Amino acid sequence: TDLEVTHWWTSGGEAAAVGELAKAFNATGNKWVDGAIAGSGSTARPIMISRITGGDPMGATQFNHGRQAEELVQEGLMRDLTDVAEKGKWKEVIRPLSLLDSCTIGGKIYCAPINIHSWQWLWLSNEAFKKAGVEVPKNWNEFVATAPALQKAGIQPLALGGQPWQANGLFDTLTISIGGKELYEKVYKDKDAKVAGGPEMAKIFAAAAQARDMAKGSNVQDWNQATNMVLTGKAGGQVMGDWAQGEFQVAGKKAGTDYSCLPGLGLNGFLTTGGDAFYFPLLKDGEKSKAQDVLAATIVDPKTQVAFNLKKGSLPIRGDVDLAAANDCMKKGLDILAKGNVLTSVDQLVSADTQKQKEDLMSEFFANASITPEAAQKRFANIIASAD
Amino acid sequence: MAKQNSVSIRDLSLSFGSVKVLENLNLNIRDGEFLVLLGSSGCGKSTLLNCIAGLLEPTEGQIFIKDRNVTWEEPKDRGIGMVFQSYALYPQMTVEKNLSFGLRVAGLPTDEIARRVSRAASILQIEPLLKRKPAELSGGQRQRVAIGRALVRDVDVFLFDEPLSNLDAKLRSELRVEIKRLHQSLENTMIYVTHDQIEALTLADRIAIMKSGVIQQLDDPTTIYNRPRNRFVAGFIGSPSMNFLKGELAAEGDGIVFKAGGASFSLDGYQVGEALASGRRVVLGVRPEHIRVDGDIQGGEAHEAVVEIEEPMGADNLLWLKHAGHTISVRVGGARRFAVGARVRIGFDMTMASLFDAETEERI
Amino acid sequence: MAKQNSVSIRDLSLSFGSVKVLENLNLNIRDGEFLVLLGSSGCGKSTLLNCIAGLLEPTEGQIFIKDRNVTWEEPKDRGIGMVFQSYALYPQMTVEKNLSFGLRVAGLPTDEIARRVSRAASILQIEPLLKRKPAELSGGQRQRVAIGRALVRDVDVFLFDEPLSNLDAKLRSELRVEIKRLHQSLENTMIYVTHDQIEALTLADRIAIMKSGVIQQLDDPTTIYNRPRNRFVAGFIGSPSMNFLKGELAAEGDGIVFKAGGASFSLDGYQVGEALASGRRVVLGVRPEHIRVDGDIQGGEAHEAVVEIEEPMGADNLLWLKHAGHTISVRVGGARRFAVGARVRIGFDMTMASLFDAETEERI
Amino acid sequence: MAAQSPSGRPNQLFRNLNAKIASIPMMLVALVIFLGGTVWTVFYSFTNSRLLPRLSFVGLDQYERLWASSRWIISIQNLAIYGILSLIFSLVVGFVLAALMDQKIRFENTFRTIFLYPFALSFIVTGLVWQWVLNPEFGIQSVIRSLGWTSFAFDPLYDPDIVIYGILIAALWQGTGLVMCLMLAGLRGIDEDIWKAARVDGIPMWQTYLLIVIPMMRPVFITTLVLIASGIVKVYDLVVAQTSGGPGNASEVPAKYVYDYMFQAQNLGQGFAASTMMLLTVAIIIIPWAYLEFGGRKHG
Amino acid sequence: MANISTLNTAADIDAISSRLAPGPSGRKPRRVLSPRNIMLYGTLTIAALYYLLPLYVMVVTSFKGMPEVRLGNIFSPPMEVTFEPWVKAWAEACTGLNCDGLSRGFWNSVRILVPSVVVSIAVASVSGYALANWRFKGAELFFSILIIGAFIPYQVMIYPIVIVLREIGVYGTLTGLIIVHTIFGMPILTLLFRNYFASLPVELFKAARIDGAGFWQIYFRIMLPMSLPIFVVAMILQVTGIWNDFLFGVVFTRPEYYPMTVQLNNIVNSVQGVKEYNVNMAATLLTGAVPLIVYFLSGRLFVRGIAAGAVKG
Ligand SMILES: Nc1ncnc2c1ncn2[C@@H]1O[C@H](COP(=O)(O)OP(=O)(O)OP(=O)(O)O)[C@@H](O)[C@H]1O
Ligand SMILES: Nc1ncnc2c1ncn2[C@@H]1O[C@H](COP(=O)(O)OP(=O)(O)OP(=O)(O)O)[C@@H](O)[C@H]1O
Ligand SMILES: [Mg+2]
Ligand SMILES: [Mg+2]
Repeated sequence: TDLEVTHWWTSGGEAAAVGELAKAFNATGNKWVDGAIAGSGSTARPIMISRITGGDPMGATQFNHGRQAEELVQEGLMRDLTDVAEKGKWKEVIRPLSLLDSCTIGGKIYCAPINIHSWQWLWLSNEAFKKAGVEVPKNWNEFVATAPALQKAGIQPLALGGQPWQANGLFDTLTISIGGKELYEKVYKDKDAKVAGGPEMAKIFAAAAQARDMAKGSNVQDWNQATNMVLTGKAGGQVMGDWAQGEFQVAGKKAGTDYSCLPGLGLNGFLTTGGDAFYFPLLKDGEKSKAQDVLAATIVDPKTQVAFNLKKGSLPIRGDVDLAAANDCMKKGLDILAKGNVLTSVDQLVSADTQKQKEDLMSEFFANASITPEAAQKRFANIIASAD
Repeated sequence: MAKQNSVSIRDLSLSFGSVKVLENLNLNIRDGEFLVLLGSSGCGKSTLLNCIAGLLEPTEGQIFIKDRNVTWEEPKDRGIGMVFQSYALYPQMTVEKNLSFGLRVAGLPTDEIARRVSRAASILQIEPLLKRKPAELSGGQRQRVAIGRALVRDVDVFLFDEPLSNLDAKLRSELRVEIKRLHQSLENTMIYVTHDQIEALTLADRIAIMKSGVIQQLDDPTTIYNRPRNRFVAGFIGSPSMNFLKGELAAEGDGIVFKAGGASFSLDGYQVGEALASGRRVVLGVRPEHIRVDGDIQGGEAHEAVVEIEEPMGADNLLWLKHAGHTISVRVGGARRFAVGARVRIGFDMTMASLFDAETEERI
Repeated sequence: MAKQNSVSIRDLSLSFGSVKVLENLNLNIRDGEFLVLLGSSGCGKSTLLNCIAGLLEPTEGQIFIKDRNVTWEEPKDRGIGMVFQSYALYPQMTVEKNLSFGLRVAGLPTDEIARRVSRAASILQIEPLLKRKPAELSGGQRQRVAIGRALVRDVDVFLFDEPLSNLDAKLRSELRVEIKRLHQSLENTMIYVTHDQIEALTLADRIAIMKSGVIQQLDDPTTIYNRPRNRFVAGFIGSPSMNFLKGELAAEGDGIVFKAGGASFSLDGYQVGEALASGRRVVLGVRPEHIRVDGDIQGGEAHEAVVEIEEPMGADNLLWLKHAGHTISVRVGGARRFAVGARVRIGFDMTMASLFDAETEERI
Repeated sequence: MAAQSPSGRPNQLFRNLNAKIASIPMMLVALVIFLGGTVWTVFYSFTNSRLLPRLSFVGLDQYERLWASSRWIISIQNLAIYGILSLIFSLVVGFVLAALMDQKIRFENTFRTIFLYPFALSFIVTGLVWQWVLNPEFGIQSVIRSLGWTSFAFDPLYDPDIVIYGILIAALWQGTGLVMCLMLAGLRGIDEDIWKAARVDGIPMWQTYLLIVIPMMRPVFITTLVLIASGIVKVYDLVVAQTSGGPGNASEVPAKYVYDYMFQAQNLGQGFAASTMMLLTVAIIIIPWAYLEFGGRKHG
Repeated sequence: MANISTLNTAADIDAISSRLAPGPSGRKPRRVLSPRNIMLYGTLTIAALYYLLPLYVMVVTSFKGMPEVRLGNIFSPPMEVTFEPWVKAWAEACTGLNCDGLSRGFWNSVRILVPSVVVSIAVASVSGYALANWRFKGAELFFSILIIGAFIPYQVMIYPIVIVLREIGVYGTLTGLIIVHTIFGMPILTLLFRNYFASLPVELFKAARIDGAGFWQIYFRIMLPMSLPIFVVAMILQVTGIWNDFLFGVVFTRPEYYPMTVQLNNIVNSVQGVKEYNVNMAATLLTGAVPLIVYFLSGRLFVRGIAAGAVKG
């Protein structure tokens, strides 16, 4: 049966990963009809939501982990996958289990998680540091210290794309890696506006201001263009999720020799578990519904998990798969995961609305050097105060 | 109701929004009559015609055509044909198509259509033009096609809305004659709108003179010309305009005379409608051709005047004279010439003059 | 060069691309003269006027104004003022601004501007209108403002391009008189383009009749009317048109007579330009007012005719008669009425007739 | 038959029935889509609808938040700057080009086509091309620097202070051709005699244009204004394609705010509040104009 | 002959015997390089350069290879002309798993374009005709609403339209998309048609009514044949609008109908490392080709139609 699947995975590594998924699904005798929408989730999501609410849903669609599809489920537009989950013993194999929590609404499971993405990575270009004649830094603080040397060598210290979500991600990463788990949970989980406006958070904003100076002059829009700057040694480093890994891989670069990766910015070992999941709109056609179940099972299947995540550069959602083929960076991530040093991602803790407001703030802050960290923090505290 | 009425309009009113264009208008047009609606621009002539045609809905009142109440009927069902000022030929169709369009729309059989078209074409002598498009015709030919379009419809009433006013003077006078001929041979009722008085005078059996939506006088051309009902009609008809002298009636001798600017004019020969009271303020109207100059004066009194301007017009010669403060226009034969500044003597032909009340402006 | 020439045009040619509109045209206009350019539509009247004004560049030839060669000068430096058919008033300016705009641009002192504007306004009697905008004026008032705009410029030569043709008949005849008065008081040279022969006849000192870019006859109105140079001029002037009878000359008795359709007409009284040869094919032209009917016939021969159509025109009555296969129009007094179909006798006034060669169409 | 009463008047509803039937699509679009959609939008702007419209009213909360948002304020400011400048420049550039084209020039067709062709391209394409031409690394700046002026700086799209002008450059490139065409058509509609009268009066060319011709072209200016203004309010694609609202939020516009909050932030209520504000602005500008244009002369 | 017939009075003969006097005669000589011409053509040429520059850059870049693009100078002509970017853009560029470039979207665009243009113009022209010639109570009110509708940002209307289309069951179909294009083309097109039909002589309409033609007969047999210019304008506006549309194409249809612009967006936005500017430019040119061709073929009619339809307000 033909099943149309919409997603926004269009960059090199992403597309390769989708290819694996499609291959696995086609192997079950069904047909994957690709509905890629380029331009990241912010372009694609409105289209997906319109189609689902408009009564012409696709067979399956990607969303991020979190609350993006909550209301669609509540409206009864999504297919209940509990049966598939039980058959596949998802509750037992999926790790961390919090991933499944965000798929669970009213005790029923509505989505199939496919990968884990963590934001807290610092990607460094070994070549760039060699050119600048400094050691490749071991953590964020060292990285900040090398900035003048890089600049002198005509190298952009920090690459940062212009899209708002990148600035926002950088900030969240700084919060976790510099501020630590407690601060992170107080601010985002408990939504404690006092903490958000407090001195702990002020440090984060100071760091963000530093990052702002380092990122000044990276005139690119897309994240992978920023990654490309690191890849070609035009920039020293980039804070970006583990999906950046895929770009290095496609370019044939070797972790450790060509580039370095520092999870948790090399400061502490916490990763958030965001990522992607597939949702299956309720369809009238029985045949298609069956195909949806098959796809859901395929997604969680260990073989698919391995093939997909290797290409994508993300981490698998189950602990029982063997990722011998994984490279150094992924292994570092798997280690942290195994240690259980995971945090729920901001996406899951706050609503898209709050995220958007944060994004607006951060993109303004990072683009405009005239906004003081103090002023930004005050606005941040306001957002947290009204967050939901 | 008199059976001979072809078109009959009862208490017709029409307003555009708050502007009343026609008000309580009544008009009966006899079968086979050629009626001309004459009036200055904007007086509501076209509006009235459009009401008769069914292209505008009256606000109130009724319209009868051939004794049938057609107030609410579609234009095509009224038995009328209409010819427009701008011809309104369908530019993309040949003359033949233009003529037959209405018939084809009505679904007439082909041979009947062909018969009617060829009859109309022969009446109007446009057979050689049948295959041409309107753009390839001259103004006069276009006008003929436009008439033909009404002709093929075999209607009882023809409506013309200033059909000649886009043409030049020469063509206008030729087509005028043709329309007159057409009417004589077809004997249909024709209602003809114009603001050209020559057209009105030459074509009409009766003329209806309109002013701001009201019919001022409805009469045959001679009566209208010679015995205008009021000062508006008198001034509107005739070119150059009738001369008006303001003054008052005075008793002189055993009769009543007209006094203006020091001069007094005997009213001998004037056909009085009502009794003339001395002291009444009146206006005397005399047409330029009813003033005799010098040698032409046939008895009666004569007044002196000075030639101010001379306008030779070929067949005639128009003089503008100064007389006791008034400027008076006089028409003399084309062969008689006068020098500007010359003194002449003039005499009024009172049998052809008109007297109006100064207040009501109605004819006395 | 004769000093009295105000405007003088030498060997003027003008083509639009390959279309020759004017060809080798020569024309001298005397100081203070009122010259009318008369011709049918598209004959090049406006083109000629625009050349004089400097709005079109001639392809060849020269133009002199007041004996100054202005062929290459800007319009504003030629000492001309121009009045357009469509008035061409600046719609967003008041009348006063319209009049003074050109002067202000030229940088005249304010009091001089005020003086000229008020003089023009008083000549044209538009003082009460000075604060209005063109949209708030009637057609005649607009025309006056347009004339005023030329007037304030204190120019030697006035050019008028069909200034009255957008107006209705009544207004036209009024303004005609005013323009004539204006000319009499200003004594400027005026060149006036029209296709209305009444305007031409009444206004002109001399008329230039044009046809396809060529001047056919240049003469004073009476000569043009009574002694047209060729058949085109004869037919173009006069309304209704001159009656033309095709026939030939024949010897009869001791004189030459004109024979057409079986009837023969004596040529007594005709002023012959050249010798008349018997057998020559000619066209006889007689104007409608030079044909006498019934009682008016003063001796001479009479022919019988049938009344076909009668057109009463108020002051006159126009008869269309059938005579020996020709249709002949005759103008009689407005008071004389004839029944259609009646038989009448007619006589031609040969002193006023014209004879044209059938081939060259030139006057004999 | 004189007694036949005027009650023979047929039902007004059925007069010109075909015309009414044929107008149904127009009426439906006007009523259901534009009016209905507007009412619906305004209605839900008082709720706290998230991903899907919900009837939980929160009063004016969404509006308070809207006007407290710095991004919205910047959007409004940007729209004002962009709107006023693009109005002025479109009209001025369009008119000047049209006036030049009206001088009986040679190659008129060629020039006209050159000025008009960008109008055939979408805003996406326009944004893309200009993003590239204005890119400091590849575009004009780098070319001029490579010619020797190494300090030359022209990177409007990466400078928050002038980014909106960078967008304006592209917008004008795309839209002035159409304005030029409209103006040209208007100029050609001016009575030939007016030009002649002005020449005879000795009025210089520029004064003729400024004081006589432009005031006469009022209808053209109005049509043009409607076209440009409706485009200005809707500007979205161009910004997305050129800068995505960046750097930071320096080039945000209201339409983008609406879109982002409706779909990305999944806060329909906020998006609707913003669109209501936009509609309100439009209404304030348009309704008096529409009244003058269509109400004033009913039977045009 | 002309001269002879003007010879009348003695004075005339005097003047003519002297013939042409010395001094200016005929056409005023003009230098080709007069200041006026330099200003005029100079300004026009500079303006033309501004308008042509982006097109030049697009064309030039699309024929360069990537290495050359990286070299930096976007204005230099290609040293080595390559058609590879064009081939890639047309047939090879990937989005997600589909690597058939724009070619797939092209036919979708055509499939969307033709019916949408036809239907939207048909509906708008009939509405404009009804408004101009068959005025009935309230018509102007609807029209005013429609004109105000022209100012509503599309984004605002997406949700209500999704709901409406869902309710009538055409969401996601080609029909639905055609309806959407018709709706959004309605205000401006109706305005154009209304103004145009209103500028035709009313008497034609009256004559046709007297001839007994009804609403549709007048429309098809009288009005349509006279309206070529305005139809050309409407067609150009709609062809550009619909062909260039991205939002509706993607929101209101499903992938098998995605128009070319969606592919363009995908190609342009799914960058792998360095943006392949040459491919992007080729794709851009390919996408813009149809409206551009329509323009170049009908530019003259466009101006005529604008003059007829838009200007007489
Ligand atoms: N559709 C309309 N709406 C409002 N007023 C109108 C309309 N049509 C005509 N009028 C007004 O009605 C009056 C009469 O108009 P109508 O066209 O009947 O005049 P007319 O006598 O035919 O004039 P003309 O000789 O200029 O054709 C005029 O004052 C005109 O302004
Ligand atoms: N700009 C032009 N290009 C080409 N031909 C022209 C142009 N202007 C006028 N003509 C032609 O020159 C001829 C004379 O035109 P002109 O305007 O002088 O006529 P006219 O005598 O003034 O006519 P009317 O009485 O209609 O105003 C016409 O045949 C016209 O078609
Ligand atoms: Mg009328
Ligand atoms: Mg002319």
